[in-house]
Amino acid sequence: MSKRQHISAVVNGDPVEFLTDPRATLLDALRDDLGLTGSKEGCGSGDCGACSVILDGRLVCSCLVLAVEAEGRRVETIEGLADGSKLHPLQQKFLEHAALQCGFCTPGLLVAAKALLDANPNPTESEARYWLAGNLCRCTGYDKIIRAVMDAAAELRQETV
Amino acid sequence: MSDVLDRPAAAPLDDGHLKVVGTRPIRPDGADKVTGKAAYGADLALPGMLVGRIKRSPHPHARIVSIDTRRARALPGVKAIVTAADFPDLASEEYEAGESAANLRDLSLNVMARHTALYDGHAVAAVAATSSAIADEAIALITVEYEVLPHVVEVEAAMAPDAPVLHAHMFTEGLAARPDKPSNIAKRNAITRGDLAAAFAEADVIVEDRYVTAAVHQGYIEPHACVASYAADGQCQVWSSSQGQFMIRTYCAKVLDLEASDIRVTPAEIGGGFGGKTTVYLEPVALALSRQSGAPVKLVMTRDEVFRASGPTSASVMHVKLGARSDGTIIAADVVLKFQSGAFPGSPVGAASMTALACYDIPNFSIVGYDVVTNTPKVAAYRAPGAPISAFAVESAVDDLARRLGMDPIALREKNAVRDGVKASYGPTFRNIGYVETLEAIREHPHYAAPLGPNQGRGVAVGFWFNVGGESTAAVNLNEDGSAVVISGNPDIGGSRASMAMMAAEVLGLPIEKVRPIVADTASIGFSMLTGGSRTTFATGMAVTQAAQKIVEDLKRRGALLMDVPVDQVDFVNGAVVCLDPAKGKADLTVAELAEKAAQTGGPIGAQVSLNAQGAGPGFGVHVCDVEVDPETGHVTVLRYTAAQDVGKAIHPSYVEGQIQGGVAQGVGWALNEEYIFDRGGRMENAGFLDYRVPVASDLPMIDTVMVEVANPRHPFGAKGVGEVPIVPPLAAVANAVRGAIGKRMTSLPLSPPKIRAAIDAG
Amino acid sequence: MIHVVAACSSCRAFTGDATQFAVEADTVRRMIDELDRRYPGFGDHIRRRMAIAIDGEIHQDALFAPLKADSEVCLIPRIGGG
Amino acid sequence: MSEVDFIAPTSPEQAARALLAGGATARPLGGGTDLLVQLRSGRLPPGLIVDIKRIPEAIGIRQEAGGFVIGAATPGITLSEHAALGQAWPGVVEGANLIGSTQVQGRASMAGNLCNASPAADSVPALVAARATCLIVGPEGRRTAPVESIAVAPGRTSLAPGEFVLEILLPPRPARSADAYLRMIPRTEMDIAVVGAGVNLTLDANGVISDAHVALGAVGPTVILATEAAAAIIGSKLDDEALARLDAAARAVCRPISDKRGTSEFRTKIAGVLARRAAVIAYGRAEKTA
Repeated sequence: MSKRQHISAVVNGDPVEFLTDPRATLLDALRDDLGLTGSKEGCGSGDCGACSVILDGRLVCSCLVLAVEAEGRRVETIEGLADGSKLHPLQQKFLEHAALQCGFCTPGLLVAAKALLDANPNPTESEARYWLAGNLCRCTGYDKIIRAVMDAAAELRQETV
Repeated sequence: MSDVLDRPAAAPLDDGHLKVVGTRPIRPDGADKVTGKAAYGADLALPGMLVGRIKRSPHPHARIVSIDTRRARALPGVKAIVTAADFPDLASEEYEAGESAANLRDLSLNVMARHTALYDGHAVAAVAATSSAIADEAIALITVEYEVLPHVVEVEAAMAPDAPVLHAHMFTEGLAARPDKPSNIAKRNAITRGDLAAAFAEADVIVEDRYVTAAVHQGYIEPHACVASYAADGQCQVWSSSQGQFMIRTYCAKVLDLEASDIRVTPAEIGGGFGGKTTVYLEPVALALSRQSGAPVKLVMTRDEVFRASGPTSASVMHVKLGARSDGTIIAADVVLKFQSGAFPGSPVGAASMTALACYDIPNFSIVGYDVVTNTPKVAAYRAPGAPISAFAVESAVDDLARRLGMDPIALREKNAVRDGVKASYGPTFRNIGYVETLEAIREHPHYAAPLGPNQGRGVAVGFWFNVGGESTAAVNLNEDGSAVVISGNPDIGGSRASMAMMAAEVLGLPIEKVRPIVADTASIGFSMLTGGSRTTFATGMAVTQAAQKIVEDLKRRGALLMDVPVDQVDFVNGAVVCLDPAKGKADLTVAELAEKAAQTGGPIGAQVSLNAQGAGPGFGVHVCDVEVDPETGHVTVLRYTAAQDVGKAIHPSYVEGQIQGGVAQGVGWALNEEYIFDRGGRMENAGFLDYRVPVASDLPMIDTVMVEVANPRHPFGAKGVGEVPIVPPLAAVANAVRGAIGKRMTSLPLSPPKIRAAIDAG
Repeated sequence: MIHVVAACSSCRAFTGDATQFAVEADTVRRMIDELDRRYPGFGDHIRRRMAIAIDGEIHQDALFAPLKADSEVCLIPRIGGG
Repeated sequence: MSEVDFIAPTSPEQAARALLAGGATARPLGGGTDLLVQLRSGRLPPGLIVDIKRIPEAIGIRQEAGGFVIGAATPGITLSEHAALGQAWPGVVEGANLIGSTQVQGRASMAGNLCNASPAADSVPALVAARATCLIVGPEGRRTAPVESIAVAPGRTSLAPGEFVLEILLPPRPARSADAYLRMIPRTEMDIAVVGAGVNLTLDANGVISDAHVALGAVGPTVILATEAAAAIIGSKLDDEALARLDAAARAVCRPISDKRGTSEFRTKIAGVLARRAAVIAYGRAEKTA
């Protein structure tokens, strides 16, 4: 058995500690050690984006990050997107535009869209599509997702579409 | 209560006054799904839970000589190991529980190989251990001795007389005489009408081609996952992401020889299914591991396992020959469909045959289908099973016919369109269909007249799906504050909680926020067939509506009691019981007021309806697609896409649009890039999302939808199933657009860049 | 007299070349019984493998569905879905 | 139970010592987007993982001696955010930014892409065409090597036990010169290159190409530096004839395999097409820098 390592990190603003196998991924740690099951595993190889989190300000697939790498880092997950019971505008727009069907890819898409709007508050449709190309959705055909993201971006810029 | 089996067609509830149905409220389960709280199959953790893993065959065809589990059993932390020896050896028996009748022996052998591994990825053993690392280690320590057998993957190769035979006991069904030797052709099926030879002799124009499609996967983002717990008293619990908790219960009972009454299945949220989660792979194995270990066991597939060991849909080889008069009247059609079913019989070639010509009124035709086993994963349902495949061939041929005739492709289809009263190619007579209206919707759409640039092409294709009804149960309970709960037995895969709540709210005259829907476990609601076949909004919606209507009748009775008037002097209007005689001066009684006084008028207010819904209206879709082809690289860009569909009545238009857009996206992926690729050793080479290329956001344009509403008189609000139809036309719509762009007919899917470049270079 | 059509070749294992049948019956069950009497084994095949369309409307489980005197009944393979 | 261990040293020398001690299954971890997939799939047996991201030189972009020094673990997204780098080496940045999704860009590095030794690595052709070099740290000290010398076969590198790439060095950018990278994939994103082509060229005062380098990916066991293809356009203004020569010369050096991502014949044709198109883009960019 590999030696487990003690990791301290900040997840959604809160300090956390856990013990982890060196081969465990950040996604494993979030889901199994910290009980944050909002990040999903769709592929385990960085090809679907369902496990997207923001690590030290960078959008990453948590299945492609070792849990041990999180030592001293800041992690933001879907569970930290809303402000308490107040939904983030992206979450609200996803609901209003029916931008989800089964909902499995939704947490990863929302985290990725949040990272997009942090980096580029006024994306074109094409920019939004390319930024979100790493988040597979098999239900919606992306149409309503893109509309929701564009609408949320406008609201965050305090414009109306 | 049971529905009357042949209920006469009722007029849909008056469309003009609908307050909730047809609006776009926020889905009731939405907040959980945008905050990460919704619990899917892999999200559940139970105290003492073990982690399961499955050992799979690396060979596409091999006799299992022996399985040695001793070293794995000796590993500390390993709590259970099962092989086929731990499952009953079932007799061959057809059983109706999932998507269509399944052979229980085949089902069981697909869950765990007994003597022979029939495809790369076939389960041969499973372990449960205290950690995933130990489970992985244990899997590696299980030694399986194989005798590798010759294998066959391609459908026509499997049909050849000298092909390696998968099942020595299988003789082709449907031949005039019983064959004298076993074959991989499980079944031959034919549908015929008229005099084909004479009709072709009369035809002015004949088009003919051979078409090939690759096996493709539903590609749901959530891998199969479940947790199972077998208690010391034999009571079993299963939590599972599937399209039907009752289907899981039945199949677990059959595969493990348990009583259905001893199994309680709770549906977890489901992360996409598209037909692929209409059978069992993991649940019986998890239960067997739990029975042996005494602890709950979680089994979750990796993406690699999903591709290799769950059910894709068939690869196919097809021939289509069409004959028409010079005025465009199609008088003859000859269709041959050869479908790969995977390791066990049961491809969707039957439905493909029945849908192949369903949009056309053709007097003479022959449709022959072959169901062929191969050393590949057993196929599962995929959205309108079979129909997109045969539509690809037929709609390509019709497009060629339009070009040969110099006719507009919509006009050609209108000329030959089925209408009310026409006898469908698959037998029955059409009623209340909206096909011609849907063709007109595309013909009149600005997209259809928009100019095209160089290297661009436009393709049209149509599609059909039967839609089904079937058994459903729903309960509606009024709370003491006048709000309501709707309980159904159908997993919500794409927003059905919203439509159930909306239909109940409409009937009860309540705002949608006052109606909460839940999806119940198998012990908490009566039987329902699974969520699939585009049946939930239709059939379960009918049960919900009828349960709400029973409550309305009850409320009228109670209101009349409280008003002290005869029940025939009250009515239910806008969520209140009103006295029809204003002279009596009775104040209206709202649902809330009646609920508050329920104790005085007979106790709690609730109703449950179980029915077997008939009369699901068939659906038609007409799609138009513009592409641009890079002539030097063969790369195809989808520029614009518009899909029109007869939906009967859109209960929640946003989710109807979503179904259409999602079906289109899957169809575009099928047309352009998705395929199972096998190496010469019969192993899948692209079992991951990197090389199994489903469309990403930047691959697609916005997908415009047109909802045509030709009401289905058999549904209280006029609804027809909508989920299947939209995947039927896109394969051919894209291929026909590519034909327009490059001037060459591409007959083999996917239309990948190397194939297109080669076709262009062939000159 | 109801008019029964079996367009699908799986039925011909029982009925030979016949694809259309005139049957005196007032329910689907009686219709199946009569067909089984004429073609032994056909009844079981219909019950297990076929769906039934009565005057254009498909029933998956139509054993007791009433038939009108001039009903058209089509025997078609059972249908699932995704 | 197989062992796996993890350390995150803060100096290159510590890392090299650890890698040497870790033996054949020791691996440096940069972005990890290849390493973690290989570990999970079982292609790479678990061993020692040496995270180099806490070594200061391994992260970031520095302008030195007229060129650029890029830390080995610098994620792709950092490259696209660096205006001066994008100005000088647009093709290199394009190549790096084509590796995977936004999420993968948040982790994946050019050095990792290089040392993974895939013939289809997107960032490598542009680096080779740029005549970039690597600073390699090992138990014996430091050395520099041309980028194209790192991969020797699919999945195999020339790095000795204990050695790892610490920095990638891009030379100074001459006046009137630019680069471009194009690749062919069936989708628009998220694929491995079926063919990749990087072109780096310099113009004289009259717009005649005075120097050029062409590198092709996924058409041989390693990225090919196609000197004949470069020669085909040197001395030209990239007229149609020169482009046709480039197309033919690029195709002539291709030795691709047929696999699940494309046939040999298709790859060869596309190599010519992309070399041509990349040259046109690079030429246009070079003209604008004048």
